[in-house]
Amino acid sequence: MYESTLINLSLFILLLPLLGFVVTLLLGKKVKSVFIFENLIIILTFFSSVYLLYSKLANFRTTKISSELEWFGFNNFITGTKLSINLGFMIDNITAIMLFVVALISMLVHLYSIEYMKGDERYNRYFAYLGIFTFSMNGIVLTNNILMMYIFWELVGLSSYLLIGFWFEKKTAADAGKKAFIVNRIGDIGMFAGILILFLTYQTFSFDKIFSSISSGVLPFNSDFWLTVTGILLFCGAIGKSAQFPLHVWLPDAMEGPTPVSALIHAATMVAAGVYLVVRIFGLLTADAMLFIGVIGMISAFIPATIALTQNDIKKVLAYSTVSQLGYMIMALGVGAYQFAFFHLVTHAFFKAALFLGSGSVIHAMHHEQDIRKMGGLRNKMPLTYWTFVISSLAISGIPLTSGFLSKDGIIASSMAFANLTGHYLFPIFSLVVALLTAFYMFRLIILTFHGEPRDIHKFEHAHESPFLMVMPLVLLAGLSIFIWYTPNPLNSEQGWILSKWIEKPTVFTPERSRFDFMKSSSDEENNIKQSYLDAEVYKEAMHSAHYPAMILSELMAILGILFAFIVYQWKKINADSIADKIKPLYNFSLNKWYFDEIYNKTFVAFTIGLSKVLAWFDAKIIDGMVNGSAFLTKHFSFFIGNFDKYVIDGIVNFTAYFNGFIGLLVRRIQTGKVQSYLALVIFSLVILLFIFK
Amino acid sequence: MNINNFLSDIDLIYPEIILVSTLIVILLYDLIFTKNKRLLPFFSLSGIFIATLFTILNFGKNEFAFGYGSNNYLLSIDDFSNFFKLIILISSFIIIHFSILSNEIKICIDRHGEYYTLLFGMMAGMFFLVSANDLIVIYVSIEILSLSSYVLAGFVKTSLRNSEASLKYVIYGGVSSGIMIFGMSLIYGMTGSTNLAEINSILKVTALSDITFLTSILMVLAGIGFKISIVPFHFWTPDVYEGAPIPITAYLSVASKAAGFAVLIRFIKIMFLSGITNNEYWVLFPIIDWRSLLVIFSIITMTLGNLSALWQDNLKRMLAYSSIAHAGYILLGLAVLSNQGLTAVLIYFIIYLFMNLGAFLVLMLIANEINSEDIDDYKGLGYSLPFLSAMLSIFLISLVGLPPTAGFIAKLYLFIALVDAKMIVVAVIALLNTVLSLYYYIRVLKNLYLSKPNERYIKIKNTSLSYPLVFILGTPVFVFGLYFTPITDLAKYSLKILGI
Amino acid sequence: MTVGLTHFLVVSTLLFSMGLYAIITRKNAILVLMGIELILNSANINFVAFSRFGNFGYSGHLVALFVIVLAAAEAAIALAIVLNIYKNMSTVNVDEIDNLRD
Amino acid sequence: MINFPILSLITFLPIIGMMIILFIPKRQSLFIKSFTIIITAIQLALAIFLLSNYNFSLAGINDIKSFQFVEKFRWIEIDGFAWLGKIKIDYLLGVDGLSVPMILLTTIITFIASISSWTIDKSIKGYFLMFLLLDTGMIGVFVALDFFLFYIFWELMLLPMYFLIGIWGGPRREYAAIKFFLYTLLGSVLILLVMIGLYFSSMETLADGTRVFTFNMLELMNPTNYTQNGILSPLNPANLRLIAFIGLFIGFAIKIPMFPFHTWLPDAHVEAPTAISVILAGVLLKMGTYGILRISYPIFPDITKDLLWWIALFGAINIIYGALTAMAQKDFKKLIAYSSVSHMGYVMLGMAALNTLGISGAILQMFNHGTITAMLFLLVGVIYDRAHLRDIEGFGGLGKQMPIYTGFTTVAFFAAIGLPGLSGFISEALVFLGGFGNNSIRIIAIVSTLGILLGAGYMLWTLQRVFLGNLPEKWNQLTDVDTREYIMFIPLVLIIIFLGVYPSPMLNLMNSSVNAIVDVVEKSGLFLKSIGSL
Repeated sequence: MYESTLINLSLFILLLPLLGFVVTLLLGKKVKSVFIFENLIIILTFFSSVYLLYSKLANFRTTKISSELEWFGFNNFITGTKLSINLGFMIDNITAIMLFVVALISMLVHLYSIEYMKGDERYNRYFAYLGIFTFSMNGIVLTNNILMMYIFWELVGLSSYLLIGFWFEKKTAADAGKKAFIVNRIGDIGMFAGILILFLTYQTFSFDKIFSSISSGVLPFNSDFWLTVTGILLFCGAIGKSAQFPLHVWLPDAMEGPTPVSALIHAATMVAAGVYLVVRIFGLLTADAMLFIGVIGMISAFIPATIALTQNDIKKVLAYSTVSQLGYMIMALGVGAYQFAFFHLVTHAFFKAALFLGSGSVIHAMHHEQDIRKMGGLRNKMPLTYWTFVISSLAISGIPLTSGFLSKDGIIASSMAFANLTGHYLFPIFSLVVALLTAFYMFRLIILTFHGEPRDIHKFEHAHESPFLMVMPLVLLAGLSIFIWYTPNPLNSEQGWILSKWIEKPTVFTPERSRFDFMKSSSDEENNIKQSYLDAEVYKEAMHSAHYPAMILSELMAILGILFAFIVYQWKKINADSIADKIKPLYNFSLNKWYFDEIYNKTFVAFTIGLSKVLAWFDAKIIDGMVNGSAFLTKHFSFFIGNFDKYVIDGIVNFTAYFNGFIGLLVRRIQTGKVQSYLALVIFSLVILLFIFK
Repeated sequence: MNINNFLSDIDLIYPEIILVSTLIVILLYDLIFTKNKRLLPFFSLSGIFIATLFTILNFGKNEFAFGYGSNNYLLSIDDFSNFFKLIILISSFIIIHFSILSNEIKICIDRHGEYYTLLFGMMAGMFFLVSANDLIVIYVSIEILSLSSYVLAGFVKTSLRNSEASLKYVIYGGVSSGIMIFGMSLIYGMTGSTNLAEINSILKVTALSDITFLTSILMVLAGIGFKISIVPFHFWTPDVYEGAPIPITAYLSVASKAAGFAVLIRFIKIMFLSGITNNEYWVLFPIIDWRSLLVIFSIITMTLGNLSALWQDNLKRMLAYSSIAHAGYILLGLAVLSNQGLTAVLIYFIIYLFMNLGAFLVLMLIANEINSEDIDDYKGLGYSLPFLSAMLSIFLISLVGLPPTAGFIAKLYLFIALVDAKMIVVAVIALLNTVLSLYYYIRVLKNLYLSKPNERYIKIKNTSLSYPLVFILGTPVFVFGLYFTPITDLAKYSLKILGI
Repeated sequence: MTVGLTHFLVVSTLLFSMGLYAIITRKNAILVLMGIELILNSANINFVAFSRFGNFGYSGHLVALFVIVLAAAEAAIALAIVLNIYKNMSTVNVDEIDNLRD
Repeated sequence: MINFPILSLITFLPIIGMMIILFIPKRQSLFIKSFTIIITAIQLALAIFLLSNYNFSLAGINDIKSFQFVEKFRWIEIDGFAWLGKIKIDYLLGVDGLSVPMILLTTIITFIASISSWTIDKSIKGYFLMFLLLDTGMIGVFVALDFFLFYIFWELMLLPMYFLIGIWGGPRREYAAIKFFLYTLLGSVLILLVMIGLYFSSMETLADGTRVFTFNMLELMNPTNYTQNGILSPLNPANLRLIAFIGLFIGFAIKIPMFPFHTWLPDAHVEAPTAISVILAGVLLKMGTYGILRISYPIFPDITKDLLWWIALFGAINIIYGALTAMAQKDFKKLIAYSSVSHMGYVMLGMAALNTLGISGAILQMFNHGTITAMLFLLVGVIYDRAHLRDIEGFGGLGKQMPIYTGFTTVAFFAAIGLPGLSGFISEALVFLGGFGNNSIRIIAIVSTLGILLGAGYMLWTLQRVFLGNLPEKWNQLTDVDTREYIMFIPLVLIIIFLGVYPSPMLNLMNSSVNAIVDVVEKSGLFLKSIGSL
């Protein structure tokens, strides 16, 4: 086994889905069964990624493999230098794990979709789009440089656009696709600006080269401040892609896409790309940037959680929970819980995919009914769906023995440790509140959907358990939400192989002065700069002391939430509606998603559209009018084309009229046809000339 | 005065003699053979041909002719005058063909003798005018030219507009020449001489700059300005051009304008030149700010010409205004007051000759068929008369001054002269005028091609003479646009003006 | 009182002005033509007067002769044209002949 | 190596074709059409042949020795003017890394436009005569190295364009045509004036040692050639170089078209027939920026350096203003036209960066915009041919009715908004990298990134309004792309994808020349400033 084998393998993994896309798209019209090819491709991709993961962990667990080639370059003959823009791969354990996650969920969603999408008129095209998504996502995961990441970043945006708007006959779907793309672009502009700063400073896009330059003291514009700005700008990309506050508005709308797509793209993988991006650039984040990230993550965890409380669309609830969980991960990165953030990414990918696919199963059974108020009692009709859903919900609520517990608890513990170290106590408080809310709304969802009496008998009658291809992924993913895959000790994740062995500890390259205190390398460690702050004594101690309080508190919160959900919805001890009535303003605020869409529409969108209309008017009337309207030209246009008059009128009227009159006077009045007046004019002008030149 | 000198001077004016002889031959022929007029064009063409030969032979001689007093000469047969004679001869040659083709002229077949006689009268007048070196000669030849053209402008006696044109022309012309001769009388009074060169030497000694002298100069300029129709002496131009028969209009717009410019240049250069700088700029007596005067004249001329042309619906009248505008451009070349500007003027004339006559020729051929000069009647002609329309487009584009037509070269040299003289603002104004002029020229093209064709189908009956002629006029417009060495060579060669 | 150059010039200027006045104000084409003759003759007076008082020889006189001849020719042609106008339009009023105009 | 005058051939081949068509009777319309396509195909083949023999390492720009396929002979020579010495104008053609991409672009676009012209049904002969004449003008502009020759070709395009819009255009064609003509003429007279000014400011030393005034661009670029008193000579304390540069720049800017001189473009585009819109957007607009890079930059390096900020500013205004205005358009073609305004802004921004990345980006963007916009206009033409409607609001749901057409449109739209993997991305990214790399215009570059967002906004909105949603009843007869249209689209799509994935060949092609431009502007800029301050 050589490193180059892995590189070749990853190239294979990257390009395979692209092949699937091209073939499926081109042949889709003619060959009805081409989707099988795409599915085979994705299965092959999956097994390749398993092999890659295995080889990486088995043979090169501690090495980072990277390779790059020149994409295009600029020779400078004058200075004799060459500027290369490279494409390249970097495979560390995180890459390998992420690749595995993407390939696995992608494969499961492919298989699931065979049934779910059956009968769709653009069946093959759907699979083609899944193919290009997988390709682009793999690109994001595998890259070793920020530009290439940006490229694939945009490409996943494209595939997301295509898939959200897959049923484009529905206006809401088409709108949602557009919204997703544009909102993402807002974040991307920030990211692009960050990339510009990086390139300007380091003349390279490669993460490693940038990091080594930073650690050797080269900073953008030679200031820590600009390093912070760069970090935040890059993070803007993550804000867009991971639907963080304030750009989270696109994700709930994205639920207009087919449900498997929501599972794959808008829950498990693509939205997690933002987290992945922050993981990749973690080394250049200063303390200020991290704080910013943490705050954004915290807000993003909280707001959607409150919104999810009141939503009635099964997918919307899950969507808001996704945003909330992504907020968790982002916050985790902000507080330095690097490994937990990534861990949560992985576990969340599995259980959230399971939840979405489960909801898809329900929706499929209910004939595309998504309103949970019309469901209920499905527990018996769809047992497999139900149980997998429950397991995943337990996982997301952070109940022990689930994977969610491992990662989520770690995050809460880290935020406590962080609070202890730096004094930012809002992080643990909010993360606990969110844990409570999460548990509540997830079980509200389960109870309303599966428990109780069916509320729409007609649809209930026709409901049935989904076919094998749809259930199998559910079971698999729910299975992956059990702790056993990650650690032998269900209560302490840090002893598990994934955290202790697989996920590399982060290295921080920013100047000492701009780090948090606990991240500073102590003087006796100078010889060993490679050591991560995670291994620093001070941090270890803080983590240790936070471990149990965090676990207890978070469990308390989760159980409280679940309990409360049961009280309100299962046992109906408290009437949900009456609570809603009592806190009507708050309820409406939550139901209407904090009015984000309305505010954005009234401000930014309205402003842009309004401005564009004003400018178009300005262009047609003023600019055009002015340029034509060196006035009499305008008149003359009208002389040619009668209807141009309106421009004259609308344009710069007075001047035109005046000038026209003047010319008319000059031309028309002088050439009277009377020879004597001509002669009088000649003599008159001779006298004038005499006066001028005397 | 020595009779031998006189006889040797005769040698120099063979072209003039030929022209006058042809005139007489035509007159006699007309008197004798009252029925058969068909040979008249032939006589005319041969006369022109022979005169051309002699003119060409005169190139390079550069001699004064007909001296009197102490070293004063009436005529200067220099290359400058030969150049203009050539221009006049070529345009006359083409005008004869015009006349053969013109329906207007054709209908007065019994008066053809008169027509060609007067044409030669004009030619003779112009010939003397371009070599005139004396105020008297200038006056006399202008009158000869004018008197013939007055009659020709009203040649079709039954035509109302012919008559009106000729009346306006004669009154306007009479007053202009009257003012001019009054101005000349004042100059004579102040300098005691009518000879341009002698006046120059007098001005060198006595600085005359009082208002009387200025008045007299302006009066003479008014007379010459009438000939070349620069604003404000141009008022007759649109009316007469519109009224006169097309061949005469064309002739007036090219030949008579050329002659007028020749005499203007000579008047200014010979009378007022005090020296030439190293880079061949003229230094004139500071009687008046010559450059400002000429620049003002030319800018007003081209702007007013273009602006007025915008409003015209009659193509002939539009071309009249366009010719006013072109007079402005040409005058700008003179306003540079350098040999370079002069070259630009000469080049402009060669090209103007072809493009303007070409435009008038097509105008005439179409007018022959549709009996209208109205631009609106040209709608869709591009499809029924493709050749003529294409050629008309080329002539008009050349008049705008777009490459690769020769009109561009004309303008190019003009602007080269202007820029070299650092008259940038003037150049910009002139260029904007060019853009302006596009407007009305393109209107013709628009009607030819872009507008919906009229129902009627028009066909030119006899094309054996007209089409080749149009083609012959069109060829230089193209060739000189891409290869202009010959005309610049000719212009360069023709800079030689005899004088101080 | 001796008659000097000034007197001649005053006369000629008066003639010139009267000529112009006639040209601009008279409606009848014949009268306009007479105005032109006045101008030409004022120039003639100038030429002769300058020639006489400036001691310029006889060149001025010569010019005057030329002018007289040409004036005659011009008058002849102009009258013929006016006649033709009268035939066509039944009027010789200059200000009524304005069909050619913008 | 090529030992025949390939540049002349490629330039005048259409004229030859025109001569032949002139003698073909009108009724043979099929022959005329196919003959034109053959002519343009040969031209394309010649361009590819030229490319295959092109030496990538030679820079060109201001050194005649490093130009390739140079053809030079004395065109006009007049001796003996005392004040000018000798007047001489050369017939000088040559290509470098700046012009070869443009020649390639022109031949590709013309070829595709000639296929697109197949649907012309009114005075076919006249159309193709004008078409070929236009072709010669366009190629000529890109190969001429003598300013005079350049100007001739530049103006040569006006008239055919006027007729092509004016005769074969839409309802308001006359207005659009005259507007185009007037604007461009206004621009070109400014160019003419500067050209004459330059002529008197620079003297070339001939082989025999005599010094003559010159129109030769390369000699005009040589700062040691300036005369003492030339009006545009830096040696002359009262020189007008700044004004001349602005004049020249406006002359070119009208063609780009730069705000506020852009208003001819929407009208011309809306009225012009499809093929002509394609040429207009694909090639003609590039002449403005080409002219600036070829002439303004190397001849006025000192002024260029001073005004970079302004060029960038106008580029940014173009980007944002064009995008916003496009957003409000209801006419499909007008929208594309305004998007051109926006996209040409990137070219200007890249040029203003004046570094390798920026200028490479600008040239690449010229090429990419040429292909992408050509495709967009073809697409609009296709739908207009079928539906006779260009009102965006009038469509909807075409994605269902015309899936392949929608596919092509999506590719073009996403290329236009700079989706990675398609050509637009590379050039825009390079432009921004370059722009950001230049201290003075950094802020402007950052502000311009808004254009990426706005571009996505209006393009996707259009995509949605036309292709997504429900299909109105009346459009369920529309047919999808036919074979002829496939032939037009597929090459463009392939180019768009190829350059998006592997831009290296194109960048290598221009690399030396781009370096040379930067170097020339920097070095002679300094030199000129130093001699100016003496």
